[in-house]
Formats: sequence, structure tokens, C-alpha cells
Amino acid sequence: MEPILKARGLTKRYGKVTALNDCDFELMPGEILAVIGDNGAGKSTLIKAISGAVVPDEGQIWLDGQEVAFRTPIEARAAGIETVYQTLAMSPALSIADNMFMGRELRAPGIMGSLFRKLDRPRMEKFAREKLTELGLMTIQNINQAVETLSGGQRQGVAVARAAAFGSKVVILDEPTAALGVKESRRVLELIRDVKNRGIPIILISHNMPHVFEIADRIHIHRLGRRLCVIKPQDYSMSDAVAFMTGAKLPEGVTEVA
Amino acid sequence: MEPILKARGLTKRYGKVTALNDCDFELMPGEILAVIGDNGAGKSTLIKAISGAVVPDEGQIWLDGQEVAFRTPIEARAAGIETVYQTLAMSPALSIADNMFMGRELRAPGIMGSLFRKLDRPRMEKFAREKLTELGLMTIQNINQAVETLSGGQRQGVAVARAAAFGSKVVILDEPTAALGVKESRRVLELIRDVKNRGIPIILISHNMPHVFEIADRIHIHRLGRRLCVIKPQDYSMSDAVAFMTGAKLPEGVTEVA
Amino acid sequence: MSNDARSVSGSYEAGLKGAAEAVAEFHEPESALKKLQHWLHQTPSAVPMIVLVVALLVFGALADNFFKAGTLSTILQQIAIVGILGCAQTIVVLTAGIDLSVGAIAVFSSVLMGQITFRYGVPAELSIVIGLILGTAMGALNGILIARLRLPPFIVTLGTWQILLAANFIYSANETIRSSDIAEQAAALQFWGYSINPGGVKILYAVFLMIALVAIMAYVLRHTAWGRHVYATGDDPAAAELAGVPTKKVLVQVYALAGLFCAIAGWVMIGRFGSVSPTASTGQLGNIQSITAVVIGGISLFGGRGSIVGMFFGALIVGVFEMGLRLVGTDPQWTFFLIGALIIFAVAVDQWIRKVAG
Amino acid sequence: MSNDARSVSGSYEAGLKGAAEAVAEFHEPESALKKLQHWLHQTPSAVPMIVLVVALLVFGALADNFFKAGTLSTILQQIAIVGILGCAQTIVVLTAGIDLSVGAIAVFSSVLMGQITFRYGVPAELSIVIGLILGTAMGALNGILIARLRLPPFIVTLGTWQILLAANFIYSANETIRSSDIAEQAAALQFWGYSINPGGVKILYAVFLMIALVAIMAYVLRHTAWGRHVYATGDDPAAAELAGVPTKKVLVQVYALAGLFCAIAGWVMIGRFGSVSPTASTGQLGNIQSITAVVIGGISLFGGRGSIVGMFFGALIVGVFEMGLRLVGTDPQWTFFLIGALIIFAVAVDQWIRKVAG
Amino acid sequence: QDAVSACLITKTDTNPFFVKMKEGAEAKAAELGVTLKSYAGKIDGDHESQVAAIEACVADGAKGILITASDTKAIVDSVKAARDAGVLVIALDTPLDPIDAADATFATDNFQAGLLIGQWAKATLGDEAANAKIAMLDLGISQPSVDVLRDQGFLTGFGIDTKDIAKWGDEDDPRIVGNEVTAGNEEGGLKAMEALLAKDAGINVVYTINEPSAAGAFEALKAAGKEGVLIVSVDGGCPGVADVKDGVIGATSQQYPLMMASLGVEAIAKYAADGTKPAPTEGKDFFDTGVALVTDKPVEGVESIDTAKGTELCWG
Ligand SMILES: Nc1ncnc2c1ncn2[C@@H]1O[C@H](COP(=O)(O)OP(=O)(O)OP(=O)(O)O)[C@@H](O)[C@H]1O
Ligand SMILES: Nc1ncnc2c1ncn2[C@@H]1O[C@H](COP(=O)(O)OP(=O)(O)OP(=O)(O)O)[C@@H](O)[C@H]1O
Ligand SMILES: [Mg+2]
Ligand SMILES: [Mg+2]
Repeated sequence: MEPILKARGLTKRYGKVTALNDCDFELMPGEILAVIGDNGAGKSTLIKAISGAVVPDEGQIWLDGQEVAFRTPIEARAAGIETVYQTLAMSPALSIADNMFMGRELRAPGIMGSLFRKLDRPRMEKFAREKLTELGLMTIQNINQAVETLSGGQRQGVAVARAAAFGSKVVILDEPTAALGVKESRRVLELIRDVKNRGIPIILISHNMPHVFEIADRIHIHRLGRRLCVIKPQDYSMSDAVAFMTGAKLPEGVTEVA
Repeated sequence: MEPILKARGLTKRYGKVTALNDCDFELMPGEILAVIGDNGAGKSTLIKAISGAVVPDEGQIWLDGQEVAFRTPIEARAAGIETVYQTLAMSPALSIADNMFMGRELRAPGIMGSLFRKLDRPRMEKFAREKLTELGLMTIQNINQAVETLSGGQRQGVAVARAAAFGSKVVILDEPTAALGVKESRRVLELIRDVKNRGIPIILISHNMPHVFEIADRIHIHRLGRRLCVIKPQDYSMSDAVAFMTGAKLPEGVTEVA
Repeated sequence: MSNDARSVSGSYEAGLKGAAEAVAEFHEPESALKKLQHWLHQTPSAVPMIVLVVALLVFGALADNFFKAGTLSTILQQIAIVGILGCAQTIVVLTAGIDLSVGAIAVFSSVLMGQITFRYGVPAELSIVIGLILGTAMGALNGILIARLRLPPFIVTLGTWQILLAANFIYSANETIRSSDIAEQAAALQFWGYSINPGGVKILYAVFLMIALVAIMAYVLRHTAWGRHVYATGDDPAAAELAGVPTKKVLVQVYALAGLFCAIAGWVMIGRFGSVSPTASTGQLGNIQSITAVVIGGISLFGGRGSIVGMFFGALIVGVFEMGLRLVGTDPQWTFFLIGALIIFAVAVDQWIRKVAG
Repeated sequence: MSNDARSVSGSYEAGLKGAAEAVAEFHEPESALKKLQHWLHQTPSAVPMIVLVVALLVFGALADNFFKAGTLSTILQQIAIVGILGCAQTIVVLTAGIDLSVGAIAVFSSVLMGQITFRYGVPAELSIVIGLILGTAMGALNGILIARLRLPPFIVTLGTWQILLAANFIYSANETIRSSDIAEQAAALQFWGYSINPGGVKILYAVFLMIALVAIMAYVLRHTAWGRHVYATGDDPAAAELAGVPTKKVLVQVYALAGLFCAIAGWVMIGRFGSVSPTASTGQLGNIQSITAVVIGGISLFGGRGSIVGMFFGALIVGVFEMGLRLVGTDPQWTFFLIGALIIFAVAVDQWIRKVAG
Repeated sequence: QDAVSACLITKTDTNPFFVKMKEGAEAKAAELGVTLKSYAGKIDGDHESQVAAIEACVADGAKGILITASDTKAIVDSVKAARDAGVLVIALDTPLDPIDAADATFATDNFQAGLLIGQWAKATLGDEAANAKIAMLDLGISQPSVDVLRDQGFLTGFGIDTKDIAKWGDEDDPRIVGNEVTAGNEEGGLKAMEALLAKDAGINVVYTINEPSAAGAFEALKAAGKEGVLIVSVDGGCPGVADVKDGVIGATSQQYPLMMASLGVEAIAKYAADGTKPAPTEGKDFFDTGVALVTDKPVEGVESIDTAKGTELCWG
């Protein structure tokens, strides 16, 4: 089977810091791929390079076998890659509904929409409310509330709901449950399964080992700016994975490159 | 034993939202008190009210038996309450060392310090480096790096190190491990124990149940803006706690107030 | 081996069964005061409106001639140009930018319209179109420098302000085209200076134009995707970019549209002043005047917050203060002094009401 | 029951034993170019310095009389006042503020020093002290309005600019005090106009004062806690407040200190021009000039980034351009035009070098 | 170096008056083979740019400087420094204070210019002058000397007590409806007139600082249906004279900037050639280039020329 998303030799330097160092990457169709690694290992930089938020200094990326070079997240989105960034990417002063539809707003039917380009607020609000309800985020009282008035966890929920609702080829989630409560985290995991069941592959960055081992089909272990190895959760224990990613042990057939 | 920190009837409204609703609170000397609750339950607002970052609309707070009313975080800090906020409170453009000593900078010895008020950069940098090493955050390459160039997890590590290093009466941590990796989270838990061993009580907000049950002496369960109950981890199972905080079950002797 | 994972989460997530799904709702006593507070909070232009009403009442009490229809319509016509420049400034400020060149674009456009007609004998209607296009191009130049080269708006427009103003003087050779010549040969240039006179009160077309522009922009900013993108770009440009807003394109469009508004203001200037003068004070002061209107109107200079209707009230407040003080009879130096004080006062009241309204 | 918790974490954290402690280090080829890039990145004032050197070389080649000691010392004395106002503007801009009133405070302070001496017969030395105190008070007023009432700096200083300028005209009755009278009766007022003449080149005391103030402030901002607090306040005020910076106090102090610098600039103005003139154009243009210096110097208008040494180079760049263009013999409108273009160009070069140095 | 170099420093270079002055100087300089560099203040009353310009001229080795000073007292030190460096300094349009601070002065008497239109307005109104309602449209709140001189000259000519002659706006004569500032352009004139009309619709005499502001004031009066109001002004530019001809302006005092400028350039060329300095007009301490009242409605006792003659003499 061909990978749906493939990268080779990705390198990204920030001044003196090399955040990505000749990194390879593969995502198979329909799978949930977890990416784990220490803080600062370069996981976020990797998915930013894939989703167009950062232009890598070197390296190539293929989507569905076609070489691609996204220069902006908009291009990646147009190609069907939907991302929840660690920093969430919300406009604080705008409402939840506005944020969910940012960049792909719905227009009112008829002449108001086509000529006067009026937004279809009721439809957007209804859709946003549904998606949040699915995530159990109905504790949000008002869909027109500004995002800045939400708690950290609520904000994260909104971002995840947005990506899940719109992703068509690949959905990327950078630590989607970091700020979430037990209940909300569970909902996100269920949502990830839903997305997978729709046939869409998912990249999940997480520090939560139980979650990762529960849900991932394969685990990409990232260390010092590059892929150390890819393991199947059935083949290794959580403590092995932790040992690999922290450098306590080396997986077979890999010699660490300092 | 008298509580070191006590609050009664705290209420805080944000426009239409009531984030704290007649909430009580108690922290005993030398203990680790975990605060758990759903997203948006009002946990962050509670500790902001205690640490002076938010002035409650109603209610009183006692520190060491004395009634206090902090109007700014500086006043709370002066009283020995050190807080890691969920939003971290760092100046992105300044260095790690500058951020750690913000508001309590060290001055150079001799006339340079007293008259010319020169900062003692070497001493501040040495101290910062030590504290970060204790946390295992030596992956930070340069102590004079601007905070904005750190990964999310590294930033959180710096904030925790700051609070642990300076807290004298109470240390408050709002989801200190949310963005941290496995290794780094473990270090933070160890650090919390160290602080406790120095006799300083800690308030820990966390969504990580295993961590909470491992480390807390008592658990304050927060729900819908108020304290639902306080339990001991020995007396209940994790699933009970989760059931209480999500409203699936009611602890004995409590009747839910909608 | 992954079964340990499942059991781990399972070990406590069992507690989730039957978790409450209810929305945490807090029912507040909905007193009239609360409702008012809520409304103030939801309607950013309400506060400047209140300040305006108070100012009207105060001056009405102080000066006999104030509450005459003629005086009020004079105030409206005096703010017509600032109001249109304010539309330009509003969209720029909403993107967290600032445009110091608005006045220069307006004056240069008016000079271009006049000179193209009189120097080259182009029909006035065509000159107007050319002037509007050139004004838009000047704005677009700002936008390109800001969006593509990532230069700070303040410094870019500080530069283009000087450049355009100098170009204006050089091109026009400091020559004024006289009102009577325009009226004879190119009446279209003076279109916005015409008026209707219901019941003897003269209201310039320019006033209607300003109100129409404010209304259109209020609609565009509130009810179209583009408007939302303008807000998002100003709110947090990095986030907007990640969320899929083509922020660079939006910025170029915003500055170009601002340029168009300025060129319209230039056209209105001809109607209003009769003549075409490269030395019009708007070239020097238009930026400060429009920014003042924007800020008194409650629009944040940090971008993303505020409404264009607020700007309109802001412009009106300044107009009312200026006219009111004149009628009360202060000398020009004292007027200058008091307007300074009143600007601060208006914003302080705004801030205070917002705080009370929480 | 809590033993299940321990076992849960234990279940995988066992893997941590023996985890690597090494710092993730990436050794780069340390080429000369890389080193240069790194230095440019670390030294925010380097870029304006380079622009300055290039400007010097270009004008040296174009104008015969440019590279004379006299010309260069003239440039320095021409930027002395802007440089001192720039110190005031720098600290304000570092807090993410802006001070439009700097010029007005300077002119009003100079008028106060002069009038207090001549109108009330106070000894010149005492008048100077009173003038400096009053200037500081004007700045503090800005600070209080901004910090305590949380009003936007732009609008507050826009207001005080008008208020102080009007007060200046009203108080002075538009009267200029002549140079010869001051020289006779109150020579201390002209102190900064004295000069040393090494090798026949005249260098004003004012020039040394400007350089000293820049050096002192560079030290204060870089090496004292207060300086760090200024940066933190501008960087993210909410975070600084939570981290324990008394941001309101810092803001009041910053604006008060800015007021003091402006008053010093006012004193220097008397020395430089000989006379005390309430109509000095610094009152109108000092704000734009100092902001131009600050921004060309690479200080971010969003606060928290940049160095005061950069501002100094920024002021020099403008001074060199103006003098150079005069010597080349461009006509004033073209000078105005070219300075506009060069402002944009300087910032574009700055941005470009930063990007390349990334 | 053979070419004589000279500098022209004007108050601003946007006001047509100074633009024409510059053109006159340039034409003369080209004729005499003098290199002329021009400088100007950035705004009305910009004294500091003029100081910087003098310094640049000295640094550049100019033989002579022609200056229309923004602040006649404050500029004296810089002028002295230039003269000490061997540069001939000639004040144009506005005498320095003291007048001998410059080597020579070619000027118009701005007070006289104001006085003429004041007398004309008074004579035109006749007995009505006692009940006149006067709008005063001045230049700027910083009250530069030309502003004060023209304003106070007009009031003196009209027979109104000026109180402090060094300041406008302190008069308490009830005939004055109010003072407004115009920045000397159409926009300012229009707005100022609108405001004063709102204050008192019965205004029948309008003093304006210059002709552009007069044109603006006329637009406001026209819009208010008061086209018969008497407007007086100062300058004598060609559009201004045309406005007198069209009846927009009743009378204007004409000045001669081109003459000042070309005389100045000639003087510098002469000084460079043989070191002689120009002499003042007999009986005055400056060389008066004169002022003439232009109107098509002459009145008894005030000397004037008609617009035909005015058009012949006008400066642009
Ligand atoms: N914009 C930037 N400028 C400079 N350095 C950066 C920037 N972004 C990231 N880095 C550096 O690159 C390295 C990798 O960062 P990255 O955010 O990709 O780590 P991560 O694996 O996502 O960590 P975490 O788990 O903490 O989110 C870090 O050392 C960080 O300091
Ligand atoms: N500044 C604010 N303005 C308006 N509403 C706010 C503000 N801060 C918090 N809230 C609201 O108050 C409620 C409680 O928020 P808080 O941040 O205290 O929750 P939390 O328990 O800390 O949640 P989390 O676990 O997600 O951090 C939320 O509904 C939130 O939307
Ligand atoms: Mg990351
Ligand atoms: Mg929280």
C-alpha cells in the first residue's frame, strides 16, 4: 500500500536551533498514526512543515503520491489537510461560530448570498452547535460567545471540532487533549475513532501514553528532530516506547545518531 | 489544625457567566491539595481569585488566619503565594533568566548593585540553569534564549521551575504538566514532592487522574463553579472521583445544586 | 500488549458512565439595569453615542444658536470628509494597522481629478474615474509594502504620506483651480457640493454619501466573510493565517479600499470647497482627525475590536465639540486647548461606562 | 485505593530509567557568514548602523562638501534635540505606547524656563529646575491617565499634545524672548549651546548630552531590573502583571521620565536656537520626528523589542539624509519626497537583513 | 570655484506666495549664473528647519542667503553665525527683529498691507462701519508675525482698538464676531467661515489672511446665500486678483515676491563680485518693495489700482 502522506529529509532550522533534522515521515491510508517524543523534540515543527504552516529548509513531501510544496496552511487545507495546532489558531475576539467557519464561511441562499455576499449566520451557528454537542461541549452557553471568554479546555474543544468537521484527506491533531478534562478527552478519542471510521487518516501528537496505545495503529517515535523508529502498539509495551523516546533504550536495528 | 488558606463564599461573574458561585476552599499546612473538575468548572478562576489575579465580586479569603484581599498578583506574591497560571505569564521576547527573576531581580554586589542598580546576570543565569537542570529541562540550549523560541513544553517547565524556586507559603500550579512529556511530567511531580518536603503546601489543578491520585493528600472536586466535596484518595477510587466531578454520581451527604 | 492501555484508561474512566450532560447554566436576575449593561457590552458603538447625546445637550444648554437646524446640518457637512476618511481609517485600524497617508491620498486625488481635467482637457467624469483608480493604487501600494514586505504600517504610511504630499505639490505646481472655473467647465467635480433644502435646511449630498458609506461598510464588516476576515487579521494575524485566512491578500485589499475611500473623500473635497487646492489642510491633518474619530468611536488601535458606526459617532463628537465651543465663544487657542481636553474626557467616559457595564 | 494510581503511572514510566540527559545540541558549521548573521540577529541596532554607513558613503560620493568635519558636526547638532526626544519616545514605545506630546512638552518647558526667568525674575538656574519638574509633571499626567484610567496612549497624548501646545501659546502670549537678552541676563539657559572647538570643529555641549543620555538609558534598559520591567510591560502587559511586574507604576514612571527628557530637550532648544520661541516647530513635528527615529532604529511599535542605540542611529540616518540632500541641492519638495522614500527603504532593508539573518 | 552659490529659505514651499518667490529667484539666478538652492520650513511658523537650512548653507559654502524668517526674533542667532562665516544675509518679505540683524531687507510692510484693506473696508461701508459685523480669518494659533501684522493692520485701518498690537484675538470691540484660524488655504477658510456664520449670520465684513482663505470663505458665504458680503484679503496673486475682478473679493493688498527675490539674487551676485552690500530705501531702514491696494471699487482717500493693472503686476 502506498502512504497517503510521505516526507523525506525534512530539515528546518531556527537560527542556531535545528528543530527538524533530515526527518522522514509516512502516513498510511485510514490509519491513526501517533507521534510521540520529548518536549522540544520537533514534533510540532514536523506537522507544521507538513501542513504548510512552516516552509522546510530542505526535504520533500508527497500527498497521494504527488509531490506537494505548501507555502501556506490555506494551500494545505485546500488539499484536504486539516490541522489543530498546539497554539489553537483562533481569533480571540470573534465568536465560536465565526472561528469554526473562518476561511470557509457559508453564504446565505439566493440573492443576498450571491450578490450581497451575506453570511448564513443561522446555518453556521446550527452546524457549530451540533459539532460541539457531539464533543460534549454543550457547557458552552452561547455559540456567539467570543472565544476569549472560553476556558482553555473549551477552546481546545472548539479547535478539535473544527478540524474533525472539515478534514477530508488528513486530520492532524497536535496535543488535542492537553488541556482537556477526563470526560472531554474521552470524547475527543471517540471523535478520532469516528473520523477514522469515515476513512480519513489521522496524525495525533500526544504525551498521554495510555491514550496513544489505546487508539494508535502505529506510533512514530520522534527524537532530536528526526524519526527514531515506528512501532506497532501490539509489539511493544508503553515503557519500551517511553524508553525509546527518552533515549533510555534503543530499538533494535537503530543506532542513535547524536 | 487551622487551614493555612481558607476562602468562603467566593463569587465571580463575567458578564452573563458565573465562573465562581459561592465557592468555599481550604488548604491545610504542608499538604498537596489537588483541584479537579470539568473544563470550564471554574478552577482557574478559583485560583486566580486566591492569588490576586482576579478580584472576586464577593467572598473572603484568610491566609494563616488573617483576612486578606489581594488586588494584584504582586501582593499575593509578597505574602508568599507563588502561582503558575494556565497561560504561563511569560514575556515572550525576554530571556529565560529574565523571566524567572521578573519582579525579584538580583542586584550585583558592591557599588554597581547598590548605586548603579546593575543586575547580577551571572548569578541569575547560574540559578536559572540549576533550577531547569533539576527539572531535566537541560534540553534548553541557551539560558539567554528568548522564551518565545521555546517549545510549549519547555515554556511550561520554566514557569514551574520559577514557582517552585520562589514559593514560600503556598505554591499554586494550574495544570503544570498539561503540555509536558512523560519524562518532564515525572520531574514536575518529583519537584512537587520536593516542595512539599520543604513544608510548603501546594494547590495542584490537573486533569491527569493517575497523577492526582498518586500525589495528592486531599482532592477538592469542583463542579459548576463551586466545591462539590473534598475527598481523600485513599477513600475513593479514581472512577468515583471522575463520576463525582462529571456529575455521574453524587458523593454521600451532598445534594447537587443545579 | 496494548491491552494494558485499555485497562489503564478503563480503570478510572468507568466513572464517566452517566456523566451529566446538562449545560451549566447560571440564571441571573434579568433586571433592567443588567439588560442595559448587557446591551452596552454587546454594542460597541453605544458608548460614543451616549457621549454624543450628552455633548449635544450640554452645548444646547450653553449656546443659544446650537439647536438650530442650520447649525446641526453645518456640523454634519463639516465632518463629511473626516467621516469618509474615517471609513478608510476604520478598516485599516481593524487590521491592527494605521494609515497616516489618508489625508495625502485624498488631497492628491482631488488634485489629480482637477488637473487631469484642466491640464489635459479630459472630460470631468473620466478624470474622476481616473482619480479614483489612482487613489486606490496609492492605497494598494501601502498594502503591498505592508503585506508583502512585512513592513510596519506606521512607518510605511509615514513614508507614503510624505511622498504623496510632496508629489502633490510638485505635480500641481502649488496651483489652485478656482471654483468659478470648475463650475463652468467641470461641474461633475463639484457634484457632492450640491444640496437638498427641505424646509430651508441645507443638506449636502456629501452628507448622504458619508452616511451611505458608513452603512455599507457596517454591513460588509458584520455580514460578509470578507468583513470577518478583516477582524480576524487584526485580532491575531498568526492565528488567522493558520486558520485559513489569506491575511496578505486581505491586507492589500484593505489598504486599496482605504485608498479608494480617500479618493472619494478627495472628490467630495472639491464639491465642498468649490476649488481644487493642493494645500488643503486635510493633507496634513486628515490622518490625525480620522484616527481621533476612530479612537473616540471605541475602535481598538490593536486591531480586531470595534465598529464603524462607533467611528461615525466619534467624528460627530469632535464636530459637535468644535462647533459648540465656537458658539460658546472661546478664542481659537482656547478652543484648541478644550478640544484636547475633551478628546481625553470622551475616551475616559467611554472607558468608565464599559467598566461599569463590565 | 490509591495504589492503583501508582501502578498506572508505574506501568509505563518504568521506561524512564536511564533516559538520556544529554542536551540536544546541533553543531552547525560556524562559517563567517553564519557568525555575521548571528551577530546581526543578536544586535538589533546593527542594521540601522549599516544603513547609516551606506548613507554616509553615498552622500560622501555625491556631495563635495559632505565629508568635512564641519558638516558632520553640524549634522550631530541638528539631531541633538530629536535624539533627546527620541530617548523619551523610545522608553514609551518599548511599553507598547506612543507619545505624541513629546514636542509640545519640550517647547512648553523651554517657554516656562524662559518666562519664569524673565517674567517673574527668578534666577535662571532655579527656573531650569522648575521647568524640568514641570516637564516631568506633564509626562506623569500622561502616565497617570494611561495607567490608572487605562486610556489608550495614542489618544491621551493626542489630547495632551493639543492641550500643552495651546497652553504654551496662551501662557507665552506668542512672545519670543530674544537671544541677546538671554545671553545677558540668564546665560545658564543657553548652556547647551556652548561648544568646544577641537581643531576648529565646533561641537556643541548638546551633542555630548544627547550621547550621554543615550548611553545611560542603554545601560538602564539593559542592565537594571527597571529596564527589564519596561520591556516586560511592553511585551505582554497581562503576563508581566501576573509575573509580578507593577506595570501601572512602571507606566507612570516611564511617561514621567519621558516628560523629564522632553524638558531637557526644551532646555537644549534654548541653547541651540539662542532664543525662547513658543512657535518652535518641534511642538508640531517633534513627535513625528522622534517616532521616525525610533522606528528606523528598529524598535517595534508593538512594544518590548528594540534598543535605544538603534534609535540613535535612526535619528542619525534622518539627519544624514536631510543634510546630504540639502548639499546635493535637491529642492525642498523633492527632499521631502526622498526622505519619505528613504524611510520606507531603510525599514525595508532592515527587515530584509533580519530575514536573511533569520 | 567660479559659480556663486546662494540659498533661498522660505517659510514654507506650499504657499503659492513663496512658490512664486522661488520661481522669481530661480529665473534671476539662471540669468546671472548663480547656483541657487532652496529650502523651506515644513509648516507655517517652522523656525527650526530654517535654522537647519542656514547651517546647511554655511556648510555648503554659500555666498549669500535670502530668508523669509518664520520667527523674526529667534532666527537672529543663526543669522549672526552665518554672517560671521562671511555669508551675506538678506531678509525677504519679513524684516528681522532687530532689523539690522540682516545685511539688508527687501520687504513688504505687512502692517501697511492690512491697514490699506482696513481703510478701504471702512470707507466702503461708510456710516454702516459703526455697526459692522466682522469675521476675522487668521492664519494659525501660533500667530506668526505676518499673521499678527496683517490682522492688526486691518483693525487699525478699520478704526478698531487693537489692544496688544503684538497679538490678535485680544480685542473686545463688539463689531468683531470672532477670530478663526484657516491655515491659509481654502479648506480652512471655508470651515472657519461656516463656524462664524453659525455664530452670527449677520456678518458683513470678512478679513482674510490671504486669498486662498478668502476663496474658501466666499464658498461658505455663497452657500449661505450671502454673496454680497465684503471680503478683503492680502497677497495679490493672479488668482486673487481674478477673484477681485469677479467680485469674490472686494479688495486685496498686492505684494511683490518676485521682485524681492530677483533683487535679492542680484544683490548677492553683486556682493560676490565686488563686496558691496545693498542699501535701504531712503527714509526707511529696509528696501520697501511696496504694496498696492487692488480693487475695482476705489474709495476716496485710499490709493488703489484697478484689477487690470493688478493683473499686470500679479505674481502667479
Ligand atoms: N519559531 C521558533 N523560533 C525558534 N526556535 C523554535 C521556534 N519554534 C520551535 N523552535 C525550537 O525548535 C525545537 C522544536 O520545537 P517543537 O515545538 O517542534 O517541539 P515539540 O516536539 O512540539 O515539543 P512539545 O512537545 O513541547 O510541544 C525546540 O527546541 C524549540 O525551541
Ligand atoms: N475573562 C473571562 N471573561 C469571560 N468569561 C470567562 C473569563 N474567564 C473565564 N470565563 C468563563 O468562566 C468559566 C470558568 O472558566 P475557568 O477558566 O475558571 O475554567 P477551568 O475550570 O479552569 O477550565 P479548564 O480546565 O478548561 O482550564 C468558563 O465558562 C469561562 O468561559
Ligand atoms: Mg509541540
Ligand atoms: Mg483552567
